[in-house]
Amino acid sequence: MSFRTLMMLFLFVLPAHFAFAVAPAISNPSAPATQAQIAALQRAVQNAQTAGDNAWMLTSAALVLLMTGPGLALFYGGLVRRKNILGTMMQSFAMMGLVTVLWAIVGYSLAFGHGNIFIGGFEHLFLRGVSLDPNPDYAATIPEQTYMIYQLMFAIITPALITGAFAERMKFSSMALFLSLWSLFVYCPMAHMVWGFGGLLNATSGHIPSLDFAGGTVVHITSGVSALVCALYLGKRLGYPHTAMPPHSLVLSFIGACLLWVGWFGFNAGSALSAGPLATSAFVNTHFATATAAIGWTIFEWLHNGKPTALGAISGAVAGLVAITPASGFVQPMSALFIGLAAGFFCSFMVFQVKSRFGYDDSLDAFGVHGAGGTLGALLTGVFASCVINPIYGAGVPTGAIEGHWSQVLNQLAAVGISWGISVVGTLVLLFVVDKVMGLRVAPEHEMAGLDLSQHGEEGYDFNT
Amino acid sequence: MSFRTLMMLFLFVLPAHFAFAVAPAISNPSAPATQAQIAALQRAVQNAQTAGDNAWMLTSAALVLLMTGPGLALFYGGLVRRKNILGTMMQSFAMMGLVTVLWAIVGYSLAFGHGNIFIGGFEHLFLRGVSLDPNPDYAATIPEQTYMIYQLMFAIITPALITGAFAERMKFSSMALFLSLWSLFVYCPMAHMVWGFGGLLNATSGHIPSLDFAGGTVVHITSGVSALVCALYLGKRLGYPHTAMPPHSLVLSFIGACLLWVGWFGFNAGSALSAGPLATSAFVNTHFATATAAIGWTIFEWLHNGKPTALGAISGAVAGLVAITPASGFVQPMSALFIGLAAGFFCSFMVFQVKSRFGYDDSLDAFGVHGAGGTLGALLTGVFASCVINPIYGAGVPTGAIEGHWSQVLNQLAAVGISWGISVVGTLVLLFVVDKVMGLRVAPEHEMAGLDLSQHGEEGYDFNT
Amino acid sequence: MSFRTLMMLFLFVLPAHFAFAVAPAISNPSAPATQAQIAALQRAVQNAQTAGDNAWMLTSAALVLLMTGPGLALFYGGLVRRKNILGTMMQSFAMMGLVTVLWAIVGYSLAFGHGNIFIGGFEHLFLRGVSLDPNPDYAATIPEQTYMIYQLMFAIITPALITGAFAERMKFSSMALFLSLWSLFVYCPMAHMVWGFGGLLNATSGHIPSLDFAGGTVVHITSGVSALVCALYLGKRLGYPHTAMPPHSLVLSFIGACLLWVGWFGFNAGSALSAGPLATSAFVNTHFATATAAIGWTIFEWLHNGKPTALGAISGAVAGLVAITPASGFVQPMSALFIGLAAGFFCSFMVFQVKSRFGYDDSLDAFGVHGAGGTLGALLTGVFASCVINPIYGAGVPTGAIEGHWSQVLNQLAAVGISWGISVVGTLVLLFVVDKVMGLRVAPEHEMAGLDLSQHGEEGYDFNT
Amino acid sequence: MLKIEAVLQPSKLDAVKDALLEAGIEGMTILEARGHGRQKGHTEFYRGREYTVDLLPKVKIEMVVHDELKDKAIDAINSAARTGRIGDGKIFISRIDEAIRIRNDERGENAL
Amino acid sequence: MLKIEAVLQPSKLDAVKDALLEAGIEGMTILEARGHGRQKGHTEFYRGREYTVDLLPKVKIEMVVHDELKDKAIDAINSAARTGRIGDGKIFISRIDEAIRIRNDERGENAL
Amino acid sequence: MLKIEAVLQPSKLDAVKDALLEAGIEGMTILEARGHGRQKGHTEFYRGREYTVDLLPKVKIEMVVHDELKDKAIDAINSAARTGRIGDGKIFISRIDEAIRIRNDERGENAL
Ligand SMILES: Nc1ncnc2c1ncn2[C@@H]1O[C@H](COP(=O)(O)OP(=O)(O)O)[C@@H](O)[C@H]1O
Ligand SMILES: Nc1ncnc2c1ncn2[C@@H]1O[C@H](COP(=O)(O)OP(=O)(O)O)[C@@H](O)[C@H]1O
Ligand SMILES: Nc1ncnc2c1ncn2[C@@H]1O[C@H](COP(=O)(O)OP(=O)(O)O)[C@@H](O)[C@H]1O
Repeated sequence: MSFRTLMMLFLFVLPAHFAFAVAPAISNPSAPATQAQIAALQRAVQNAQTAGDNAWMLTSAALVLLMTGPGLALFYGGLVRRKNILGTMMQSFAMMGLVTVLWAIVGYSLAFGHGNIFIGGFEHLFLRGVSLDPNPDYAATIPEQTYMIYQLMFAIITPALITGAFAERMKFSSMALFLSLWSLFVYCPMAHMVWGFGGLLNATSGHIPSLDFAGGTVVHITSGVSALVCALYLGKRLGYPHTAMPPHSLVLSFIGACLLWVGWFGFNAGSALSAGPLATSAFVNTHFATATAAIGWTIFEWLHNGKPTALGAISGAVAGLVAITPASGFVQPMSALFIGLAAGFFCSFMVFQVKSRFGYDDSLDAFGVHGAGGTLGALLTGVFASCVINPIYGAGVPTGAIEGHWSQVLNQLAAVGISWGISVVGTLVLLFVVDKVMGLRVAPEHEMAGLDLSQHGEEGYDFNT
Repeated sequence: MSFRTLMMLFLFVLPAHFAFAVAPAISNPSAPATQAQIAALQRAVQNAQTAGDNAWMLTSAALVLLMTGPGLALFYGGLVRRKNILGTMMQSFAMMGLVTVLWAIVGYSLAFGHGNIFIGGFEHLFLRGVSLDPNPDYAATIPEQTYMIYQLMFAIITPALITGAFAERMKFSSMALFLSLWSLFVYCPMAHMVWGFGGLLNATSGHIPSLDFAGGTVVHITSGVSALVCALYLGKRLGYPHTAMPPHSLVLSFIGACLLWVGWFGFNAGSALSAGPLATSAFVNTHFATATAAIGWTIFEWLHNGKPTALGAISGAVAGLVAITPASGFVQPMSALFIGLAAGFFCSFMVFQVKSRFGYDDSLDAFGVHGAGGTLGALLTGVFASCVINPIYGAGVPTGAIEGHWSQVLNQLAAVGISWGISVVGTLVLLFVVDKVMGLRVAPEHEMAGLDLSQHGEEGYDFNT
Repeated sequence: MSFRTLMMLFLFVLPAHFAFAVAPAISNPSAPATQAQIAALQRAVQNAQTAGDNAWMLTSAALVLLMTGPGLALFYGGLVRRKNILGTMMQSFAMMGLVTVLWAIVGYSLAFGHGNIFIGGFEHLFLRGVSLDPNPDYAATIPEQTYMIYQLMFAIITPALITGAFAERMKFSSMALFLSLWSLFVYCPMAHMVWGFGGLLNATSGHIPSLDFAGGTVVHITSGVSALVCALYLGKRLGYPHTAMPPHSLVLSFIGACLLWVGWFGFNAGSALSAGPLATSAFVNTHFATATAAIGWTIFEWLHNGKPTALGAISGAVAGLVAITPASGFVQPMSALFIGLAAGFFCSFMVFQVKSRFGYDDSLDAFGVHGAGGTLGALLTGVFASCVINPIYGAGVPTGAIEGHWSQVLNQLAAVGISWGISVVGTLVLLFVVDKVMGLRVAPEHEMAGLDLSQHGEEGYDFNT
Repeated sequence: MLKIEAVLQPSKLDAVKDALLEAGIEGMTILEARGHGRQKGHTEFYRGREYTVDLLPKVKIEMVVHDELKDKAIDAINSAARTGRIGDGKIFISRIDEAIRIRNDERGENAL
Repeated sequence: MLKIEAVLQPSKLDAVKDALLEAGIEGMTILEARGHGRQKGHTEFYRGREYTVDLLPKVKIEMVVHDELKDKAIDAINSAARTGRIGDGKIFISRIDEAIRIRNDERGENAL
Repeated sequence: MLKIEAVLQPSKLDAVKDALLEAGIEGMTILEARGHGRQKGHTEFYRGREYTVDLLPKVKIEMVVHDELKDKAIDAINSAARTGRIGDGKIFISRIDEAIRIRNDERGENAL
């Protein structure tokens, strides 16, 4: 990002410089023509740069939407029982509709308006002033609307991730209201603090410069920790943990996991906000960490249970994607291999041991994967960030602990703490409010019948006609 | 499109200008060197521009193919009964094969050759003259073959959309022949009239300048209206409407709808034929309208039946995608939100009320969604088109009714009328011919047994071995 | 590729030229300013070029991963019996993890290090020296890490293709070890010989210049021929061929085939390593050949069995994708139409007639499609390669037999022979070793119970809870 | 009490169910089945290989009824399911000794 | 020997199975079924069209037992499956003349 | 008339069907089932949690035959399905009072 920004600044500065330098050359009859050509070329090269970067950013935005629908919808949908498949997928799909409208009205403004260190304010209400020109505060080479729509895709998937915690038991209406509010009151402030210009935790303009390339804190800690709160607040599914509740279709989950992997390239490499080398770096790191995390989880499980499961392999891959997210544009490929492996072990440990010890029903392990993996990744980013990959503090300025900048780990800790805090408090308050207004859980007989019939009046499959 | 075209023209004009301006400068020894550098840079910047735009256009072409297979194949396939799943998917897949060959031989020539105002003629038979250089009539920065293959993907999906109307009852051979002919005799002329250079309805070079950014008339009205004609001509499925014919797998339809949503970014934003701000605008509008349409249909259904269905939400999304298609590169984001909402309400009303009143068996609502949504979108494009987004008639020249250019709505009406007309007449004639030659419907016992067994000798699922 | 390379060389040469030419112009006060502007522009235009090309290459890398997971996993997974669906998909997924790690450690170095004409050596162990700058040996406009990750995606899918031959009967652990070794000892040398700088068969720098644009020999012959060896070595599935073993879900295979088609655009058009006209050409050829191959197989089957099956259509499409792979960046669109048709007929003939005559159990026809199609494609590339599309031997220098350069067919034959040889020998040796160490096949009762339960302790579907 | 088992073409299920309801038979249990009889199976293809599927999809309805409803039931099924073509299916009748309604432990004919 | 057939709510399957095991009944065969009885079906929607699904998912357990296990079996099923609401299901009992264990051709009550 | 019900390993279905056809038994109806008996189930995993699946996939063949075909049928099933291992399955035989061919209302043994 910074490299491209610099280069563009350079281009912007040039014409001014030239006006000055060229003055004495007036006597040269060819000079004005040359200068006109050069000016035209400068515009042309800017357009070409925009074309390349915008091509990648639009592709990335599409890939991030693909992560939610059908990616996450399938990953989660396959893990529930047959009677809840549509209800589960609809929770993701509802976010694609609702968060989009909220974002257009006020969400983008809250997240990326100037405002204060905590929140962006209302300057971009109804996208006022969000044009097709670049906004150099965020990305100097792509239309601001590209940036806006790309960020929207993040705002969609984040609440959708939470739904894994309360799968198979929440009312559709309550879910819609709760996650809409969550998107405004938890996601937007957090996004502003970390990525918003002047935000408290912003790496280049904030009080506590923390590193989060693509959303370890903003996306995964917020969703994962909120998921834990939801699981505790709503209580267990009827019959849990005595009744086995096996996934009704690991095939769907497998497809979903693969689409998450592919889509995540848009998520992480797109966060370079350009198509240059930094995007490549994030792409490579993403892929590497995913591979080692899948292997890590598989090894842990193979040792633990004697068999490597397909669900383990794909869960590990997702854990790796989560953990590398904040680090993807900051670390060397070999660090990515390590971060992934660590995430594979750590998240499988969280899911296998910690959950069963405490006994909460985080039905699809939204906390175990996103909360735990996001936290791990955020901290390891502080350890492994390298100015060779991303000189965010200036060329050659040490970035992560590995380069001697130990205090970065403290900053990361601060960011982790703040995102845990806002998630716990915000989620608790919102759950409480929605619970009072309309209740959260479906009636027990509706839970028995399944969300598909009780909430939507449909069935996922009908193989008899 | 126009913005980029302008810029490229500018670049093309420059060298001429320079030849003139530079003449007196011959005495300056550095000038030739500088001019050589500048000429090299001009070529280099053109290449860079092409790289960016071509990257996006190839991506878009891939996305549009993804819409047909697996997108539409799954969306439709999930809605039919189990015994027809392969037959339904094969109808889309057959278009991927057949239309491709027809397009290479003659279709592209008919649609985009110069010809007359109705049809393009035979100049590009076997793609003669369709090279890897840009064709500035259509897109100045990408190879013409990119344009050709991108347009082919539209030619594939359009007849595939019709198959929703005659699902579960048409012979595979007749379907293949009918849609092949339809592609040549309905699609190609319509594409020429609206998008072909010199076509009757072409926005910049036609007699009745109508606006259709990505195919409201060319794709959705033609397919949707032809679908209605097919449904009426072929008659109802055995047992319709007394026997319930529930979807055999809403899960497949859900996946299909999500892939349609994602792929549609290539469809609409790709129609900018470049990766600049106009592509961004079309992308944003596409996403916004889809979201509000999903919400609109859901609200209508929730009020109507008391439950928001998953099928309703995804059908609404598709309706929004359809309606925004002609408008996507012409309107402001807030207009897109409105167009989507209107489409959600209007198409659900068409499907819920109008179809049941008239009693035809448009099995998967190809008319209710594409015909109705396409018509609505085409008209609303005339209302909301804005020269701020796309100065197609020149910078600052009023474009849509909202800017005072009311007659645009009349032009849109004319385009709608012509596309309805050609679809009704063309489809009737072709159905009649194919019916005489080989019959259209499968035998009743084959309809009972299902298309999979009777047409293809296979079954979609075998869970017993 | 070459066109872009040339252009970039031109840009690199310019500054030198300029240093010389500009010397006498020192007296012109505006010249230095102009030259600084030009130098800045040259850097800017290089960045813009990189953005466009890198955008496409990252997209392509994502598309190629999509081919393996979920593409191939679904294509193969749908064809096996229900009890083996997870086991089959896991074989592809395991490659996504294992080959990635091997590639990072040593594979990339073996394939693309300088080394000798057979193998690349260890210079890039742990990706040492593989930076974010371009490596002009391979691709002058994109970061070498982009090239590395893109090539990795090929290294992943190639062994995954083999799994079709030993479906439903190989131990997971043995499969993982065997294919890991195969990736190092068969794939890497072959990739080096054909694509590695200085490799024996390299088109521009090798002793036997052979043409293989995207992997006819490297990917499809190696995997397809190795598949045949595996099928022969492991023996038939219990009950084959007396018991019918119908696909448990052609729906999954259909989805997989469509994703392969879409992803293959990244595979072939991405092999241009840039987003210019050559990428377009490969894209168009890929699509055309796939269409005619699907038609060809369908016609063959329709004549042969009286019914066109869905499995036939999608198998034909894959055969077309395979056969056009080596030719995609060398031939004219009309040649692609022909190559596809030939592949459709030839591969269906191989699968229908040859396999049953010899009686081996190439369970999912990895040899019949990839081995046969790859061989056909490699040879036809030598016939149809055209210097109009790709002047790989210099502008206007005859390339394929069709242009009079008959000896190219001999070179192709040599490449085919070498890839058959290394595949047969390498696979035999590795199978033998792994067999001795840990055995290859699952126990008969495990084969009866299915891989899902016996290897992974899971089931693909549970529709009863 | 009698148990009437009828194996039917799946497409006739709805009609038979309605006919039974009209005949006053409310309680019934339906099972998916595959059947083999005089009706020949069909041929399917897998990459050029032909194989015969001789088990065809059927549904089986089971109902336990008062003895006197026997004929009404048979007539209802016959009239709704008969096409006169091979494969229409069969009805089998056997004796049931006891019936119990789980809800309230009612026994015998009252439980039907 | 008696054959006990019980039609149940699917969600009760596990509990009933466990109760039967406790009552000493090990051998049983389970079939997926759909049922019609006093329990009303539910309404589903397809694009604005409402239709009633009056066949509800059920499971059917079949077990062949010694005559003297009859009451134990009925009690086990009753107690584990009863909710007191319509739809709890039914038990039907009939006579079986012969049982054969395929493994070793044991016959009669020994085969159960 | 007798009703022969056989619960089998799914992998033995084809062999048993062929053996029955050879024994002259044409009419049969097949149901997917899950069974519990002496055969132990297997363990499955879900994210580190282990659970036992003690209902194993089985198929059930039902055929109604003339009394004198009884032994032939039993022999056919026994010989085709027996592996000698636990889980091979069971055969149950009971009496059927009436059979009706829906196609033409033939009754009794003629209807089989
Ligand atoms: N003897 C039998 N025992 C059990 N089921 C039978 C018997 N005969 C026929 N069936 C069932 O009835 C179905 C229809 O039988 P079939 O012989 O095809 O028809 P038809 O009634 O015209 O003689 C078969 O598919 C099978 O499921
Ligand atoms: N007479 C019958 N014959 C066969 N199955 C029956 C009969 N009556 C009820 N059933 C089965 O039992 C289930 C429960 O019956 P229902 O009348 O709803 O419950 P209840 O009588 O306990 O209120 C039905 O869905 C059906 O599967
Ligand atoms: N008493 C029974 N009643 C009904 N089905 C039974 C009975 N006993 C066994 N079965 C069925 O037969 C299958 C095989 O029984 P099992 O005890 O495992 O085998 P074995 O034949 O070796 O004794 C069981 O899975 C079950 O489906």
